[in-house]
Amino acid sequence: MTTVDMTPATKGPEINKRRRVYKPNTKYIPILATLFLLVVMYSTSVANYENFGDPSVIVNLFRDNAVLLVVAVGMTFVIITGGIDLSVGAVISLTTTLTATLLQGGWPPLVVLPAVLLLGALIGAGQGAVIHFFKVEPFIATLAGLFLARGLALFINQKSIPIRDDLWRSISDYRIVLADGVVTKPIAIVALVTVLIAAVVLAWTRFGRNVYAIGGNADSALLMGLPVGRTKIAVYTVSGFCAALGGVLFSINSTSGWALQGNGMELDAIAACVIGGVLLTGGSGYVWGTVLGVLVAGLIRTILNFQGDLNSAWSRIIIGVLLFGFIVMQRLVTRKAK
Amino acid sequence: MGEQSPVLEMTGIRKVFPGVVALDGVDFRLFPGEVHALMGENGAGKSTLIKTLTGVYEIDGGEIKLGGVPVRIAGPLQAQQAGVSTVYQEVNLCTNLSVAENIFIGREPRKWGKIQWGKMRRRATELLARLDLDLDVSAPLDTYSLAIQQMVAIARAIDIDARVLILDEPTSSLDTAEVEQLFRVMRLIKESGVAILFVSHFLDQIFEISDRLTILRNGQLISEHRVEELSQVQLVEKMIGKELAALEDLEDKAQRNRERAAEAKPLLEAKGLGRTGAISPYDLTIHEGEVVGLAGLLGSGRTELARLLFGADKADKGELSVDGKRVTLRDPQVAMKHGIAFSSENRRTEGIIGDLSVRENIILALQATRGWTRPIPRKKQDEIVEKYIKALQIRPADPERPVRNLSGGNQQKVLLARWLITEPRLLIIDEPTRGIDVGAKAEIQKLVAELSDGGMAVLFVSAELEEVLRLSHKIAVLRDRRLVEELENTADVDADRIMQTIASGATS
Amino acid sequence: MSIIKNRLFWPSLILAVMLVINMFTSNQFVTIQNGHLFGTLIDILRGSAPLILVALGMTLVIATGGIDLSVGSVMAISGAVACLLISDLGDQNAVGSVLLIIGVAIAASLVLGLWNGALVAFVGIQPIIATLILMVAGRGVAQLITDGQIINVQSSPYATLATGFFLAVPVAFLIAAAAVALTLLLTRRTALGLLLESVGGSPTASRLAGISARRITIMVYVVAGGFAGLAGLIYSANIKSADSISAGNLIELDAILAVVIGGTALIGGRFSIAGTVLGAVLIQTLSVTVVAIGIPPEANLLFKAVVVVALCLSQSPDFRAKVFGRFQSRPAVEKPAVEKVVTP
Amino acid sequence: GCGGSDSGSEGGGDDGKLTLGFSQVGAESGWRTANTESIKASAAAAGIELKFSDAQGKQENQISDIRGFITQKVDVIAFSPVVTSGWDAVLKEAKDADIPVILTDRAVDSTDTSLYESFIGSDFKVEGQKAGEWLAKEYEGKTGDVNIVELQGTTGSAPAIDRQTGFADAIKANPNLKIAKSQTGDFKRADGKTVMETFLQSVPKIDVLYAHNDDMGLGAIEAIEAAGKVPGKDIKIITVDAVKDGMTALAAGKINFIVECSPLLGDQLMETAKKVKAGEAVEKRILTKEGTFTPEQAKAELPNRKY
Ligand SMILES: Nc1ncnc2c1ncn2[C@@H]1O[C@H](COP(=O)(O)OP(=O)(O)OP(=O)(O)O)[C@@H](O)[C@H]1O
Ligand SMILES: Nc1ncnc2c1ncn2[C@@H]1O[C@H](COP(=O)(O)OP(=O)(O)OP(=O)(O)O)[C@@H](O)[C@H]1O
Ligand SMILES: [Mg+2]
Ligand SMILES: [Mg+2]
Repeated sequence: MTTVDMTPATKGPEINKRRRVYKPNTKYIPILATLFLLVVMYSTSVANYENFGDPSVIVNLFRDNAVLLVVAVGMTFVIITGGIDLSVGAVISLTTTLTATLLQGGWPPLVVLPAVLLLGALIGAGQGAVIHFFKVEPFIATLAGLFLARGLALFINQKSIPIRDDLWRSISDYRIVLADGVVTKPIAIVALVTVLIAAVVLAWTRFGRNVYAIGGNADSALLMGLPVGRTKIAVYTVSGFCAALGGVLFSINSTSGWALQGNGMELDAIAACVIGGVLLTGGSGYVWGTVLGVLVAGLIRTILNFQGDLNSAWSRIIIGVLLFGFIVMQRLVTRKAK
Repeated sequence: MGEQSPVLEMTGIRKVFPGVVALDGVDFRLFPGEVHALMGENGAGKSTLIKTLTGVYEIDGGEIKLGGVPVRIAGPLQAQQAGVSTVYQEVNLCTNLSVAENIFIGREPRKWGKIQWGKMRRRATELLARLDLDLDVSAPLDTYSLAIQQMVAIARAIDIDARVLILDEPTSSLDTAEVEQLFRVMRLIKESGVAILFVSHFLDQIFEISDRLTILRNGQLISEHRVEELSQVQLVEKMIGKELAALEDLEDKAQRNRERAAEAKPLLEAKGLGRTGAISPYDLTIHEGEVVGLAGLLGSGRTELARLLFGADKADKGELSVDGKRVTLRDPQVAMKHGIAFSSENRRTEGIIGDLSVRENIILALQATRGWTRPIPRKKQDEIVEKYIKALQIRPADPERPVRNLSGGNQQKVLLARWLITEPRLLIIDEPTRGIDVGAKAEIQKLVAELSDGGMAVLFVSAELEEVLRLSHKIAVLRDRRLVEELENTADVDADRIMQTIASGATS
Repeated sequence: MSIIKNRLFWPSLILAVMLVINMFTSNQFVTIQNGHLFGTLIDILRGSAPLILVALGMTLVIATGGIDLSVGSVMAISGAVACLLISDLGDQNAVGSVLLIIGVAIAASLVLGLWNGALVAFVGIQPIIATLILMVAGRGVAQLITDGQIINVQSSPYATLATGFFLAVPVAFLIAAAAVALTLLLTRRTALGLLLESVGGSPTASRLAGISARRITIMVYVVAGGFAGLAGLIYSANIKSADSISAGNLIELDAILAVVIGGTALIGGRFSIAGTVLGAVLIQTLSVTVVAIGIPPEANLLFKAVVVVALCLSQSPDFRAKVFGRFQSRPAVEKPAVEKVVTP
Repeated sequence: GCGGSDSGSEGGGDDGKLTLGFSQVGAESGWRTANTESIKASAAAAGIELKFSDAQGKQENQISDIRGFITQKVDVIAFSPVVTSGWDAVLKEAKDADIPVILTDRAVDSTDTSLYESFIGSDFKVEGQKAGEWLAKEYEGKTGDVNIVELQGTTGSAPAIDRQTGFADAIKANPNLKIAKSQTGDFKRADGKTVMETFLQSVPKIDVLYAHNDDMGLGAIEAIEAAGKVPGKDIKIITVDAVKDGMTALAAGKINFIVECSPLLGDQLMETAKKVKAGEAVEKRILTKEGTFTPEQAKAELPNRKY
C-alpha cells in the first residue's frame, strides 16, 4: 500500500476558485435558547416566592434530580443513535431491589456495587444485541427489557427493603458543605461527573462521533466503514449502565430498594432529552441540552412545591401549561435566532 | 501490465435478490496501477458487484481474491481495513456531521484517545484544496449541495490509504472542471500503484481516464477489453446488446423551434426574484414550449434558482407571475396548481420514498394534486404506470417492487415519470440525467424535445453543458449565485462561449 | 413456506396458542346464553375494543412518523365529560340525550386531537413532547371535571356501549369493528393511506411532491383523538362511571406495542391496520391468559416479558435466518473454497 | 418531641400562623382525593397554612418535596409515604433543620423512630385481618370447601401486600377456606371487572370475593351481574375502604362486608401538628377511628358519608 502523494494542484483557471460559504453556526442556538428560558423561569420564581432565591434551591435541584440526570445522560446516547430505551426505569428498580436484597443478605458492599452496575450494563448490552443482530425495533426490545427487569425485581421481592449497610448509610449521610447552609450530597457530584464524562465522550472520542454518525444515517455510517453494530450495542450498554448507576444512587438517596422504584422514569428521561433539544430521529443533540431538560423538569416541580396550594389536578395542569409555554417559547426563540 | 498479478480477482460471483438475479457468475479482475471502468446499463449490476466486493451484500456464490488470497469480507469496515476504499453511488455520508468529520470519521487524528479537532479541520481543508475546493469544513455537510457532498465523499475515499479505490458514478453531478480535478487526482493515485475501479455513464470520461473496461449486461459478464480496442459505438452496442438507434438530430430541432418558442406567450416571469444567502435577485422569462437551460459551475446557484420557481424555497425578494398574474409560491402545492413541476437533483432524500413501490412513487404527485379524497382508480394507476415503465424502460418492470431496491438510474426514471404524468406546463428538472445510461439519456433528451414541441416549457438544469446546449432554446448562465447572462442558443453559441461568460462574469 | 414469512404469522400463532389455552381453562369459551354470545372469547373481544380503538389511531399517527402519548388522558376526559353530563340528566335513560352527550364527548376528543396536531404541524414541536403536554395536563383536566371522584351513572343506553349486545354480538366489539372498517375505508379506499405512508417515509420528498404534510398530520392526530375519546366512552360505560384517574392509564404503551407487533415501524411509513388489530387482541388475550392460568401477580410481568421476547424474536427475519436458517433447505450455493476473514 | 423545643421561633408566616408542609402520595384513587380534601378542609378550619404537594406516586418526587419544605422553612412537615422504607436520609435532614415530621396513612420502617413525631393512620394488615376474621366467622362450623378469589391492589404497594398477608393470616386456621385465585386489579374498577370476568370463566365455583378496595369490588360486581349471578348471594363479597359507592352497594346487599379504611384524618393531623409545634408530647402511633360495616350498619351510616 502506497501513500498517495498528491502535490497541491497547480492553480487552475480563475473560475475554478471556490468561495467559502458562510453560514451562521446555528447548532448551539437551541441550547442557548433553553438556557435563557430556564434563567427567565428561575428569576421569575425568585421574584414570586419567598426563599426561592436561597442557593440551596439550585443545589437541591441537582441532588433531587441526580438519578434522572444520570439516566437521561445514558438515554441521550441512545436517542442520538435514533433509538430509544424504555427499560431504564425498570433497571433502576431491579438495581435497587437487588442491591438491598444482597446487602441484607450480608454481601460486602464493595462486591454488590460492581455487581449491580455490571448487571445493568449486561441488560443494556443484551438489548443492544437483540436490536442489532435480530433487527428488532428498539421500542419493543427495550419494552421487553422493561417487563423483564421489573418482573425480576417484583419476583425477588415485592416489598420495599430497607438498606442498613454502613457504607450505604454513610454515603447517604455524608454532607458536602458548599457554603453556609448550603449542603449537597455525594450523589449530586456523581451525577455531575457522569455528565462531564458523557459530554467529553460524545464530543471528543471516536465512539462519541460514531454515535452521531449512526443517528444521522445508519446505512451511510455502515458504508463509511464505521462499526455500526458495535456502537449500537455500546450505547444500550451505556444506557443500561447509567440506569444501574442511577439505581445505585437511588438506593443511596433513599437507603432502600423497591421493585416499583423509578416507575415511569423512562418517560421523564426521554422528555428531558427532548426538551433539551435532542432529536428523537437521531443524529443531533448534546448532553448539556439534556442537563437543561432535567433542570427544566426539576424547576417546574420546585415551583409547584413552593406554590403549595395546588391540588393534584391543578398541579398536573400547571405542569402542562409551564411545559407548553416553555416549549413554544423555545421554538420561537430558536426560530428567531436562526 | 499483463505480467502483473491482479490485486483483485472476483470469479463466478453470483448474487440473487428476491425475484432478481442481480449477478450471475461474473468475473472481474483489477490490476495495480490501472483505472478500470465497469460498464453497463442501468440495473446491469455494477453497484451490486461493488457492494459484494465491499461486503455490503453477502455473495451467493463465487470467490473473491485480494492480492491473490481468497477472502471473505464481512462488511465495509473490513473492506476498508483490507485496503479497499469506496465511494458508493448514492452519496453515503452523514449530513448531520461537519464536512471535516465526514472525511475523517473512523480515522480521526487522536491524541490520548481524544480527537484533535483542530488538526482534523486543517487536514480536511488541505485535502479539499487538492480537489480545488474551499469549504468551511466545520459547517454541517447538509448545508452543501449534492455535488459538493460528492466531492467530499471522494476526498474521504482518496485519503484512505488503499490499494483498491472504487468510485461508483462519482462524476454524476460534477461539472467539467470538477471532473478534470478528479481525473488529475485519479491519475496521481494510479501512478502510485493503486488500482481504481471507475463507474460512469459518460463515455467521454471513460475513454479519457480508463485503461481497461469490463462490460456487464443483465447481471452477466459480457467482456473485458483494453480501452483502445473499442470505439464508443462498439462499446454501447456491447452494453445494450444491440445497435443504438440513431438519435435524431436534437440540436437542429432545437434551433428550428427556438424562434417559435420565443414568440410564444410568456408562461412564467420572474422579476427580481431572490432569496438571501441562496441566490441574488434575477429576472427570467419562460415562454410556453420553451426549453431554458441553466449553465454554471458547481455551486453557482442553479438549483437555488430553480427551487424558487417551485416554491421549494420561499423567495424573500421580487415577484413572480404566471400567465401574467402575480403569484406567491408559498409552497410546492401552490406551484403545482399553476402547472409547475420540479424534480430535485437529490433523488434519495428529496425524491423517492424508498419504502413505497414504484407504482406508488410514480402516481404520488398526481395523487397529491387531486387531494386524498379522490384516489386514482387502481386500474388507471396500473395503466399509467405500465405506460411509463415501458416508455422510460424502467427495470425491473415490476410496479410493485419497493423503489429502494431499484438501481440508481432506474430510480431517477421513476421520478421523471412521477412528474410527467402530472402533465405540467412548466417542468423544472434538476440533473434529470444524473446516473442514467446512454440509451436512456438519449430517450430522455428526446422526450424533453417532444414535450416542448407539444407546448410544455422546460427548465433544464444539468451539470453536462453539452446536454444543455443540445436541448435549450435559451440558456441562462449563473455565476456566484447570480444570473449573469441570458443568451439565445443560436448556432454560434458553444461550450467555449458559455465558459467565457462564466469566467468573465459579464452581466447582461 | 411463504405463509411463515408473513410478518403476522408468528403473532397469529402465539394468539392461537393462547386462545387454545383459554379454551381449556375456561368454563365456557363461546356459548349462547340469554340469546347472546357469551364466554371467554367474547370477553376478550369485548375487552379489547378500547385498545383496538386507541391502537388504530396510534397506527395512523405512527405511520406519519409521530407518536401520541395523550390518548390515555383523552380517554379520561371523554369519559368524564360524558358521565358528568349524563349524571346531570333528569332521565338518564333518555336515548336521545345520551346520544347527544356521546357526540359532545367525542367532539371534545376531536378538539384535543386537533390541539396535538396543531402543536406538531404548526408549532413544529416533536410529537412525543407535544403530546406529553396533553398527557400530563389532560388528566388534570379530567380530574377537575370529576372533582377527583368517581362519577357514577345509571344510564342503560350509555352502558350499552360497553356491555350491550346487538344481534347477539357485543356492541363494544361492533363499535371497534366499525372503527376498523372506517379506518380501512379511509386509508385504503381513498388516497389517505398512500399520502400517510409517503409523509412518514420522507417528509421532505413528500413536500416536494406537493403533499400537504401539515393537513395530513393534523388529520391523523384528530382521528387518534376521536378514537381515543370513543375508547374512553366504552371504558367508562363498562364500569358505568368515570374514573378520571385510572381511565386509559398507560394505555399508550399497550397501543404502541400493538402497533409494533402489527408490523408498523415506529419511524413511520408503511403501516398495517390488520396487524394492529391483531396486536391489540393479542395483548388483551395475554392479560386474560395471565389470570386464567393463575400466574401470581408478582410474576405477571415476567410472563409478559417472555411472551414479548418470543414475539419480537419470532418476528425478526434475521433471528429466524440465524437460528433456524440451517434447518431450512436453501438453494445449493457454492461457498468459496477457502475462507479467511481479513484483518489488516 | 425535640422539634417543638424552640417553639415561637421565626418559621412559618409573618402572621405567626403555623405552616404545615404536606406531601401526598398522589391522586391514585377517590379515596386519596377524599384524604387530600380532608386535610385541606381541616387545615383551613384550624387556621393552619397548608403547603401541599403531590408526589404522583414517586418516592423521588416525595423526597424532593420534603426537601423543598425544608428549604421553605415550614413549621411542620407531614407526609403519606409512597413506600415504607427509604426515608432516613431526608428525615434526618428535617431533623437537622429542626422541623418535626408527622406521618400519615402509611408507616415508615425506619429503625430510628426519633425521626418522626407520630404516625397517624390505619393498619393495613389489621384491615386484612378483620376481613379474614369476618369470613372465618361466617363459615364457622361449616366444613365444605369455600373457594375464595382475591383481587389484589397494585403489585408491590404496601396496602396490597399487608391486606393480603393480614387476610391470609386470619383464615389460615380454617383449611376449608381456600384462595382459589389471586390476581392484581391494580385498585381500579375497570381492572376489577376484567379480572373478575376471567375468574368467573376459569374458576369452577366461586363462593367468596375478597377485594383490596371498594373500587375493584364494584367493578367485580358488574362482572358478576353480567354473568347472571347475584352478588352478595351467589358470591359473598368483602372489600376494604368504605367509600360512599362501596357503602351504597353494601347497603343494597351487593357487598357483604366492608372493612373501613378512613381517609378522614385531617382533624387528627392538624391537632397533632399544633401540639407538636407547641412542644407538647404526642402519641407515637395514632390510629384513625375506623370500624367495619355490615349491610345494616351501612344503611344507617350511609347518609353521613361525605366521600
Ligand atoms: N437490495 C436490493 N434488493 C432487491 N433488488 C436489488 C437490490 N439492489 C439491487 N437490486 C436489483 O439488482 C439489479 C442490479 O442493480 P445495480 O444497482 O447493481 O445496478 P447498476 O448497474 O448499478 O445500475 P445504475 O447504473 O442504475 O446504477 C437491479 O435489477 C436492481 O433492481
Ligand atoms: N441558505 C444558504 N446559505 C448559504 N449557502 C447555501 C445556502 N443554500 C445553499 N447554499 C450553498 O450554496 C451552494 C450552491 O448551491 P447549488 O449546488 O444548489 O448550486 P448549483 O448551481 O445547482 O450547483 P450544483 O451543480 O452543485 O447543483 C451550495 O454549496 C449550497 O450548499
Ligand atoms: Mg449503480
Ligand atoms: Mg444543483
